[in-house]
Amino acid sequence: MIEMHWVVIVILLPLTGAVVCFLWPRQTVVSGLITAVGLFASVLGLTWQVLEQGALRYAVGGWGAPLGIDLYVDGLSLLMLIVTAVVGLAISVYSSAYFRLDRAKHFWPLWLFLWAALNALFLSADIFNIYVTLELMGLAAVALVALSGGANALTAAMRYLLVSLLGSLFYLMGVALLYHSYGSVDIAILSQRVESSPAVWVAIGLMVAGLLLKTALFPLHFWLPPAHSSAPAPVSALLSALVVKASFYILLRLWLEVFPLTNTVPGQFALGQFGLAQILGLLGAAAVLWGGIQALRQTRLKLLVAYSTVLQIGYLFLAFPLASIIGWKAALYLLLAHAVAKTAMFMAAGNILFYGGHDRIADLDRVAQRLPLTLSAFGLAGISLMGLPPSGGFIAKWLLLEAAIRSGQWWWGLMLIVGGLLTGAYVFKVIGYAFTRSDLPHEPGFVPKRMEWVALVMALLAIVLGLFAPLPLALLEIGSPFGESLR
Amino acid sequence: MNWDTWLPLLIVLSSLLVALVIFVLPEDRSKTRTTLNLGGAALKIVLVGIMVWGVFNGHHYETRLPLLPGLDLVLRADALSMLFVALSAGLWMLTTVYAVGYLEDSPHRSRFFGFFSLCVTATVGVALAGNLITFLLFYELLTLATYPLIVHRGTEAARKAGRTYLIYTLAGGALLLLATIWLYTLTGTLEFTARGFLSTLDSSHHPVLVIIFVLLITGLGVKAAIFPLHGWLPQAMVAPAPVSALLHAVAVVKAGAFGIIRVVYDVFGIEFSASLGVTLPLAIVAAVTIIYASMRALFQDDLKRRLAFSTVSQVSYIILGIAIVGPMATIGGMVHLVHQGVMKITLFFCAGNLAETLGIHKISEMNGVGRRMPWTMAAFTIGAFGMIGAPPLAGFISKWYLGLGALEAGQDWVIFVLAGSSLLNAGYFLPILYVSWFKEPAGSWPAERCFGRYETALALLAPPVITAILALTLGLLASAPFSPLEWARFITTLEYAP
Amino acid sequence: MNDVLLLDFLMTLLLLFVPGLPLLLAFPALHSRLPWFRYLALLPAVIAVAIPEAHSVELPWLLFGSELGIENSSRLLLAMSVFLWFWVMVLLPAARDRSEGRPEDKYSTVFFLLAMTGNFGAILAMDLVAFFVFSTLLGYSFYGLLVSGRKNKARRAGRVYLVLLILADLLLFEVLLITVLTTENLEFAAVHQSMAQSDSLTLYLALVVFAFAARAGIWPLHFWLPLAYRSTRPAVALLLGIPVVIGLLGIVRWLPLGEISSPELGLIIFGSGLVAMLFAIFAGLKMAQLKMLPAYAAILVTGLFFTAVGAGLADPVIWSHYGRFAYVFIASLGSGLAVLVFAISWLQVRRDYPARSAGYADDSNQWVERWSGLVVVWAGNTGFDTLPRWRVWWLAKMRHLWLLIRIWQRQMGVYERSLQRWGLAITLFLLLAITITFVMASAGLSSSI
Amino acid sequence: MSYIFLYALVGMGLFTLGLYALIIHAHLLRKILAINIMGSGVFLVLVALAARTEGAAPDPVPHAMVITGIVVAVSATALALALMLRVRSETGRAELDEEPLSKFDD
Repeated sequence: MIEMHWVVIVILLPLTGAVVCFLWPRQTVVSGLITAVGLFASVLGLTWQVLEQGALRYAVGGWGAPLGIDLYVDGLSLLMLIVTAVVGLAISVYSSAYFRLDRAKHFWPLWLFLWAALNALFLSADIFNIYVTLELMGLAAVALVALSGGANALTAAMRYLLVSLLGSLFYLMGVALLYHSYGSVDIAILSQRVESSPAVWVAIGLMVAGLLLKTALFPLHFWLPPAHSSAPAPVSALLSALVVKASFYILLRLWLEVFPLTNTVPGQFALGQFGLAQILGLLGAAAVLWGGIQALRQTRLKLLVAYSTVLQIGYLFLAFPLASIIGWKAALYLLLAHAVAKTAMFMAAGNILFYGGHDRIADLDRVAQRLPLTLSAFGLAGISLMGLPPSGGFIAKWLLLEAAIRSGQWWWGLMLIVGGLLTGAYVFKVIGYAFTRSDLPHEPGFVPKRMEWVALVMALLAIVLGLFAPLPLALLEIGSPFGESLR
Repeated sequence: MNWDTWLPLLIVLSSLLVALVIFVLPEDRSKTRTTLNLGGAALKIVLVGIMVWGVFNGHHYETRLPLLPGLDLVLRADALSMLFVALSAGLWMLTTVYAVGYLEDSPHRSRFFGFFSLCVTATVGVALAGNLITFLLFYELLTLATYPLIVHRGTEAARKAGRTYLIYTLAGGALLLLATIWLYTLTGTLEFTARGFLSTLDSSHHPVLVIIFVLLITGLGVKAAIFPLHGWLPQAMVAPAPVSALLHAVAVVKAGAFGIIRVVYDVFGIEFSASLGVTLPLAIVAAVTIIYASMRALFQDDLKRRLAFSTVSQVSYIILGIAIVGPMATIGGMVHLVHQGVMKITLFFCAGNLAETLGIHKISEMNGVGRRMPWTMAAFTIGAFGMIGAPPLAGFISKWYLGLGALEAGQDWVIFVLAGSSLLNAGYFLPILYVSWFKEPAGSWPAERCFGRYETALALLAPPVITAILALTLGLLASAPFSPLEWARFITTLEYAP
Repeated sequence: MNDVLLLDFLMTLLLLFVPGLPLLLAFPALHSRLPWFRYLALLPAVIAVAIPEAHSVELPWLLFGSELGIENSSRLLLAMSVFLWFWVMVLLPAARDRSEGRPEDKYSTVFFLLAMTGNFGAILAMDLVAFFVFSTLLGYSFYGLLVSGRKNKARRAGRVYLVLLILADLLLFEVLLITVLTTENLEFAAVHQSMAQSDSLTLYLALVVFAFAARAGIWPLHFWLPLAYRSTRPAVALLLGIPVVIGLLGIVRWLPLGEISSPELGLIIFGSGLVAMLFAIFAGLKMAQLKMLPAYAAILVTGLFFTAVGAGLADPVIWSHYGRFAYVFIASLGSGLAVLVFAISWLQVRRDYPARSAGYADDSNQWVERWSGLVVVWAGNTGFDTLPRWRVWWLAKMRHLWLLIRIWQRQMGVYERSLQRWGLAITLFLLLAITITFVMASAGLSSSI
Repeated sequence: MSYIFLYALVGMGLFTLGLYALIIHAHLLRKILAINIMGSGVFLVLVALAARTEGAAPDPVPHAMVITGIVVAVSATALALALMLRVRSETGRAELDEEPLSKFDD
């Protein structure tokens, strides 16, 4: 049997695709779509491979660490790859109808480039590679935000770029300190060598700060709403669904494998990490509140959805103080569910904008009647975001609550419930307006059916995730990224 | 394929698939839609019939699908669930007929009927849920499926009502979720078990269990419209009549009440609940609800609002029956689950007929309406007398067992609550009957429409007449085999057996 | 053997039809298509009265399991009711034509038939629940009868009656609950036995007496009775005896009279009966309208009945002396009240006639016409609308018999003039005579035993 | 050791200085310059800390990293400059809007 190097293919394929799209702008949509489908299939292949063989380690070109590049797949990174593939495919299909050719020829290369960066990031086995891919991802994302032109989009992109660079530099500084202390950037090696020392703590502080900035955790979220709301709809979707998740993934990876000082040295530094976790949890809680309230206050649909992302990111950080396998799984399931649902939601918002030419919530004007598919997509995605059953969001919320109560820290669970209610409030604020006639009826535009259906399919996927939870949860176990002793 | 394993799922699917197909059906295919609706309803009734027979003969129906590691989605048919499933299936059929007649030529029927079927799916799911998480799942689905029905008209008032409804129910659902997970972390199981699964827990957990009980009841009480959580219900009256009928008679409030039954009997166990000391406060809350809502009903001029407050009051009968610990009261509460459903749906159908045919919404407009619409008002009269608890109607049977249960359990004060409630019921129903039968008509009706041969469209007239006859029959033939009363007795023997 | 079974079956069917047929016919859809439906509704009851056979039928599926039965005492009451209903049915206007009939008449027919069902059913009921159900049906449909007239006063009477009815129903409901807790079997005989030993006997007695007193319009819960008599239509006034009768029947059936002794309660009831009689006499003397006479007569007689019940409660021995006549008493009360109503309405028509029907009087001086006119007016008053058409026919056919009629009329005239003059005195005397015979009979019996 | 440490400290200083400038200055060009100074600081630290044991040859890996980092920084700067020009042509000034959410183009 010929062993396929899926691990490399999932990085190289989008890169190649990007180049092809860039070189032949006339065929850009077709080649982009073909790449997306191929990439999806490759990730499936990789999944199959990992399911067969367990966690994989792959030395690119056979050089190996420290000078070569190592790639590593376990359940965690595989899940991220799958999320990216699924969301990426949907975004590709959506974009094929969304952009006119003059935009499309810019969009596709950048998007495929971003995809490659994401895949590489999830597969990286060392923290310096992660820095590089993080930067690549950031640059591509900034360019995509700037794509729609206009003052708002450009300033938002500019701000995003500065923030992104700043975050990366913080991270890089942390990498430098870690390398100085332990002479390696390989995650696996670091996880064995790291011990508590002031230098490590400074490194942790810098890296966490940088990553939080990129993940847009409250109060470092200021750049996110303008960037996500002024970008074109598919770009907003991929920013919310994937890009912020990438930095969260890095943080999680480091937290689980490079930072776990709790296990090695009980005592003062364990307390230190506990404290940090509590701070992260608190920030997460604040993000939930702030994001929810801000979302409720918005009068623009896309801004509302963007603040919803701020809220959902807050959820993710509630898992840190719980520090249990269920908690991590919950966070990742939430990440998965949110990625899918938020994609659907941004797509729906995009459809509405496409249709009405504006996204003022108060003037939605009978969208429920006119764009039933889109509104269904919005509603179903909203259900998942609210965490109502049956949906992926519900499963995540359930697990997170369970973890909270099991660890005796039920107050985090309370935040979850408050967040769910706030989400319910702003989702139904939109849906409520969708039923009524607006004061300013407007000339409807034409929405391609493809865009409506993709949104609906993604929303349905978010719901279906609530019925097939055991599968992804089992997938996460591969390579036991969360360790064994924590339970 | 094993029949016993799939029957519960089939029952749920029989309306879910209908809902999904209807959603994608074009608006003008009304024949297909009606056929689908009625076909689904008929199929469900047949399946439920088979199941009732099977459960009675000791069959065990259970569908189990993995939902989370260690937690399954369980649909199970036990005696209690059959009571509710049969009610939902039967009344769905009638309400569908009614809704088809009611919404003839109105816009967005695909959406309406889709959510309508979804609503029934959720209700049946609630009924068949074999553990708390499955229950929760369908319970929340019910919330979501009813929202578009409430705001269906798309007016500002409808939107406001929908918002209120959501605020209440989503908050309630959140509490329910919290309590459910808490329970799960304590016990590691959520399966409904006759006589509960908590009594074996260490007594140090008891204070926590009391908190969980309160959370669960509060969460469920929102839908069951227990005072002071009833505020959404009168507002939700802006919905079209079939929705009010289904919502108030079967789906939403009953799901709440049914959930409370489940929690008290199959999660905590009635004896264990009593030993925790939580049943008496529950009974008091129910009693307060009964009296308070009746008093509010007295002063409503809007017919549907009056009926809504009446619902608030009547549903608490069920809860009262549960909270009075004792087999007789249990029978009373459970049988009222069905009886109230049948009677209240009659009343709402009639109110809908008045609104649709004559444009009557207020009681002050009802003078002499009995002459114009004798059949409708006759059905209304039966329903109203049933609510008062006049013999030999269905309401009498429930009240009878509630009273007996109260005396049996030594809780004599309940008798006064029942008597007071009957008086108040008479106080707000009899004037309606009086003006509609004996007063002179005011001249012209607010908005009269002509439907040809009968006083109104046949599809609107038949359902209330049928349910009214049913309300009479359920009382008269209460002791016949397979009557709700006999079935409630059957359940009670399971819950109280030594 | 087969014959016995068949007979049994037929009797069962008959018993079911006695209340069942009026109930069925109460549906407008059924009776609007049937000629003579009012008499048809009475038919099973007539047959049941005619067959001198005691029979009972168990209906386990009905409510909590009920029993209907007929024996001699209930046959007597049934006969009285049938008699009353027959007259009512004769007087009821034919409301078959839907376009012509006023809606009140349509309702009246329904309420009449429902009240009939309640009446017959309560008489036949052999257990507490069935009695309760049927008497409640009677009560509510009677309310319907009272308010379905257009008069405001009648409606007020109806409202008062309704309030009392609901109160009584609530109390009886509690009574039922108390009873069920004591005994599973709700047949009268079984209830008597078990309640006699029960702890809650006094409560039971008090509630039953109070509830039925409210239903029967016994002083001091009598307010609705004079109001009703004064204002309601004659056809309904004829029936006003029915709820009174069923109320008294309820007391006799529900109380374990003769099996228990409850001196205090007995004394109270006895006393209230006495006061009721006094009240009736004084109020009756003061009253302004002849029409209200039956009301006070009823209060008087029920007061008498209460004294008897009170005495019986206080000492079971006393009850055993006259207890068996209770049914006779009740039956005679019902028919007596009806006769009274008849008589009074006749008197009133007679008095009002010249003023009210000048047309008829000018028409001709002939006695025939005058008298037939009187009949027509009276009948019209009582609700028999079809008579004017018949009058023409009557005149044509009957003119050659006028001599005969004239003799009859002269005799009637004499009778009527004396009635007019002595009306009040005579009726009071009649009633007193009834009661005195009753008391004497029981006293004589007691001395003979 | 100490002079290496000095380099590292200087790198840290540059990093902090850059951060300060980034926050303080409104003009985008200054911000971009500040970012670049921060980057240089990090690179300086990396290079300095490559000498981990005294006397021995410095570790080459950080140097490789620095080269990679410089490539990334150059491309980032290019993008930033291009964006800045676009912003300037759209809004008329090379500054970030203080109230970015108030105005909106559809």
